[in-house]
Amino acid sequence: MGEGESGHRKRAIGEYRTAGEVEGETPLSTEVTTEHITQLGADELVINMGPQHPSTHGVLRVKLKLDGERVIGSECVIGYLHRGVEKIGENRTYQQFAPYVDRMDYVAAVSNGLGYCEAIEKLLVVEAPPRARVIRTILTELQRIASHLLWLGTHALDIGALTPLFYCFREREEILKIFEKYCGARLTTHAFRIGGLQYEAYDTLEKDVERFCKDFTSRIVEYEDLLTQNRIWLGRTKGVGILSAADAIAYGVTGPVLRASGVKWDIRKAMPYAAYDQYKFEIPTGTAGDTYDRYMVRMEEMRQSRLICLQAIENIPTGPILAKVGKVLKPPAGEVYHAIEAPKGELGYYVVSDGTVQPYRVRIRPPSFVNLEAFDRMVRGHLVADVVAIIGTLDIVLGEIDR
Amino acid sequence: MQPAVQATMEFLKLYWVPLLCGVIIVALLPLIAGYIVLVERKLMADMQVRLGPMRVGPHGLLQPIADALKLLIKEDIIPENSDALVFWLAPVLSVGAALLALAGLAIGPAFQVAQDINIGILFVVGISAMGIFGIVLGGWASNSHYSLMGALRSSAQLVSYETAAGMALVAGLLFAGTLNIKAIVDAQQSAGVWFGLLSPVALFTYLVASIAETNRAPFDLPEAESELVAGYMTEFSGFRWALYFLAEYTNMVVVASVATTLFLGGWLRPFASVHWLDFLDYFPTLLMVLIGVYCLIRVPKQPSRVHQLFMLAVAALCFVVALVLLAPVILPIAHPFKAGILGSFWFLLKVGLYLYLFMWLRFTLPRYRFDQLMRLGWHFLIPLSIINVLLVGIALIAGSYFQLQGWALLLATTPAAVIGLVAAIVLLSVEQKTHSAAAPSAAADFYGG
Amino acid sequence: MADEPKEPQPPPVPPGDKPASTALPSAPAAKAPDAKAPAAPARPAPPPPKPPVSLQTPLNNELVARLRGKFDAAIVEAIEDRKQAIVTVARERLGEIALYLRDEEKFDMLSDLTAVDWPRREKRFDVVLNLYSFAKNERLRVKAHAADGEKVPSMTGVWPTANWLEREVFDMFGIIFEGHPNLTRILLPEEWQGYPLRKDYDILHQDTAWVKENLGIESGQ
Amino acid sequence: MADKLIFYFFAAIAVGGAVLTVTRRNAVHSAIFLITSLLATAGVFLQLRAEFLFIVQIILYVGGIMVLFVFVIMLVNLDVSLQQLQFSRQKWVALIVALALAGQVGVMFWSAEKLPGQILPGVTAAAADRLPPNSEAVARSLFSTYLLPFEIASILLLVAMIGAVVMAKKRT
Repeated sequence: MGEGESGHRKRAIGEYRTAGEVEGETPLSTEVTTEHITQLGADELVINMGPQHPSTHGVLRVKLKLDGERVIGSECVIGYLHRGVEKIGENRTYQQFAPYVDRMDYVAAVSNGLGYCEAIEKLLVVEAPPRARVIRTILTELQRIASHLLWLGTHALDIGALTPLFYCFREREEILKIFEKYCGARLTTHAFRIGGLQYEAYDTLEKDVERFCKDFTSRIVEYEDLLTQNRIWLGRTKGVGILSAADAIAYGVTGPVLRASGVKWDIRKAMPYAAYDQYKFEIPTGTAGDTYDRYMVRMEEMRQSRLICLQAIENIPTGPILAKVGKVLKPPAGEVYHAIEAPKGELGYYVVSDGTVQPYRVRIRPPSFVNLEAFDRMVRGHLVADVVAIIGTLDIVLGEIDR
Repeated sequence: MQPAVQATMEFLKLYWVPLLCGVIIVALLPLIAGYIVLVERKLMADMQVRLGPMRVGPHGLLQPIADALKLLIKEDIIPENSDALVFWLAPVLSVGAALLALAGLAIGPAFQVAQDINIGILFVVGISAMGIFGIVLGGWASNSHYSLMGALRSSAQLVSYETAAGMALVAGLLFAGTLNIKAIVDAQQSAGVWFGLLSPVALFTYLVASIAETNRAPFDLPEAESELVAGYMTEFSGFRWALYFLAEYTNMVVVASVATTLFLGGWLRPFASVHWLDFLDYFPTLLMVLIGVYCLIRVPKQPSRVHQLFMLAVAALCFVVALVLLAPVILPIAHPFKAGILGSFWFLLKVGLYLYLFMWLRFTLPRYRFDQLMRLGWHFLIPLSIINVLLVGIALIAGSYFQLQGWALLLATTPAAVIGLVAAIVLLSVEQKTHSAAAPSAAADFYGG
Repeated sequence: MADEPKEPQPPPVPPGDKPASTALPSAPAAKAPDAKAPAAPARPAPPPPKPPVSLQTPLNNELVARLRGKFDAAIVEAIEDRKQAIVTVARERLGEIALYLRDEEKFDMLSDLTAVDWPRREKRFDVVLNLYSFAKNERLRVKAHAADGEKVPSMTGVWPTANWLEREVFDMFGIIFEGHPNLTRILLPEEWQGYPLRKDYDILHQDTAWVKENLGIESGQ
Repeated sequence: MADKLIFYFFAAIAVGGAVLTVTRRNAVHSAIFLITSLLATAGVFLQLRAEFLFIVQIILYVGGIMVLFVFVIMLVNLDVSLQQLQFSRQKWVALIVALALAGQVGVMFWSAEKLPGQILPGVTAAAADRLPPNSEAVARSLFSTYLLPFEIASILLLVAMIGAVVMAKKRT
């Protein structure tokens, strides 16, 4: 057993696959196929995590093949929340479909809406007015903070720290209040419209955002006090679920997970959208690509988002909030792929138009779906307890994976 | 008939205190455990910027009763393919062992069920260790992987940490020179200093090991809800589940009582042999009066009349308890009960503080992973406690050589404690180094070997 | 709204300097007024009648030239649609073209793999790969046509991330990927009938069938 | 009278538990009955006022060894053992050996009444109250009279432990 175990470790930590090597590997299945999982050795055990397990973040089901408590294979079973969003999109007009996208990543609905609206705007070849773009940026960055807060709370809870969850929800509540004031909804906001904004900003938006940002610095310190230097937290996150940069790219992983592996890539910088080209912010990266680095990256991202919000409220341009797009949207035939940096990674919309009022095809590239693919690679050789940490660190939302 | 009645009377006259204690343990412990849960929830809520249970009774004071009722009338589910007999037996074993262990404990000089048992503390430790069967068998009988893994974890954890806990107790017992509970406390009274001060390292190791033994966070792996759903309790519901819960909280009380008895001076007030500190005898009264006054202040703020009355009743209860606590200090008639009444107060206060520490840790710390837990036990805690036993032994020999008594013994034990601390730091850093060099292997070795 | 190449880490554009300048549609004159002045609030109204204009123009940049040079007839078509490059390739040679794109042209990330159904076309499916190059900060869309039942080479050997994406395409369109290690349904249950994202898949069909089977009535609508 | 009743109560449980231990097919049930039997034996010790032995029996056998037993039983594959033949075919030999053993015990009981100074278990140990604590007595005899056997036993256990570790290491 000792040998096999060190083999697992080697694969988990040491191997840095370059793109060329990937091809040489024959069966690229990262999963335990069904017959594989039924052929069990003497000490092996298959347990089923989910879909009603408390820490699979929704209705994810993971089949784990264990040797003692060590994971030697895994298979994710998804689709429990499949609602056929892409098919619905083909049967709605462009505007009618907009609220549906909020239901995918339901903890970051604003980001979903932004991506969709911008994709359709691109398809229509129009641009949202500057005021709309700045307000979009503010709300999206607030949403990023809210999404990361939810992640932090649940991730810490999975690892057994009960208290950060409530601290995080306290701040998230403030953000949701701002959303509520802005558009009346807290979760599935449908805040934007194709061509700009649904609503004009309310009077004290700047003040609310500013107050939140002012408080937020000390609040982040509170979370970090509980976790960052904590011996147990370090033990549970350092060296757990390592994903090398080459692996991350090969598996198409994006967002904080990719950045924690050391790839400095953020669509907000690489291909700026909304009003991101006007603001100064850093892209935090990690080095080891382990769970701790992903934690640090997301913490820093929250700080950067706060900075973006502060810069944005300083100077919100005046002017209209909606470009002239007409009541009926009929984009000329053609297709467009537009991606934004959602809190969880690259959220892409590939929309094909045939010149009618309904999209011919809406393909949504969900970041969680692709990130979850790397799960098997990250989890092998670790213990059951780490499975939970790794699911948490991937920050998945099943509504988005299953669509 | 007559001789039988007479014999019964005789028996009762002889054994009324143990009988009373027994009845209290069996009848009231569920209630007490329920209120410990309430306190825990309230504390947790306070640390997590929320209110906790507020609905049932004023400030949720009746919540435990509502919970108990709910659990009692819940459907009793026995999973298919489970071993019905063992499934039935396991929670009973668990709670039985925990309650039986309480019999060996004394909350005051007289309040004890098994009064003249000369193996006192050994009895408590040994019997409470039997509770593991409830967990292991329950996990096995459920016929579920999660339960089985919880049970395996639990037994491995308990066996590992019992060694460390036992070694820590040995260090304390070296000072006492006896296993009898009453004699242990008497030894602390005559020494004038608590054994916890003489050997802080033993107190620390016992604290950590006792948290692990009772499966509390950060060592609550057997029931880690984010990994194993609820561990060995996954398939249990309703009353059986409540029994497990009761066993867990009773075990907490047991380990806290053992620590209090051996390390924190049992029912002695702080500095029991220093007479100019006798005014501390008024402290219990003062505390209860303060609580009562606080309740009175809260009365007008209660939302309804019933709540107000309830709050008044609580305040009145506090005042009554305060009076009872005051009586032995000022009334000469009640003086014989002084040690008993005030002693119980101090004992319960210490146990409460110990439990508070448990809870505080739970709210603050994340959970260990299983291999880390095993490593901590085998590579850190057990060596440390063994080293400590040696050091305490040397210190005692040195103490008797220089004829040190009471506080003066600190002269010998403090160097020992300092060396123990250094040993702890060295062990930790060595452990850290070996860990970073080698893969996590303790658990793997455990399972593999 | 800028998809055209930038430096990987562009310096932040100073505010006021044409903030969102970039995404002007280059070619089509008909649509040009619509988006020419993005910063200006008052823009001319879009032309009310929408003739079926095409925003697609042939693409002839260096990349396409290199591709044509290497694969010749396998590059069926190269167009640009709203500043986004689209290359259509022959299905049979998709595998080697993908390898070339990854290794030589540094398109090291497969952002997305999906399909579009055009039932009236002879080869009804477009398999669409959205590639991204970290080195060039550039996106490229590669398409391959496939008729129903034709096998498409699997991309799992080139980009491991294609694994689940291809399973999803199989799940939704029934396109078979040759060489995929585990081509099973991913989002829908194994026993699902049909492929929902095909255009001829009636959304009421499943519903009706379920109602008939489970409730014993004709239709739930 | 009460003493005797209590003794026979414990004895019955111990014997019954032992019988059930060897007859149950389910290994975990066997273990439970073995625990019952051990506990009843501990009860007999307690009745003899051998409190230290009582608690050692519980801590070592019930709390230590049996936990490991159950642990192992749960890890091994029980379905296989259920199908195996439980009793070997040498039952006649076994019966004869058992009878011989029973006869020996019977002879011992019978002769014990004749020997002076020997007391049957459960009869009484009235003076126990005034004895020093058992733990002390046990410790004294272990570390004085029986020091050599004690040390030999310790070394034997140490050797066994090292052997177990070596064997476990070899397997991996």
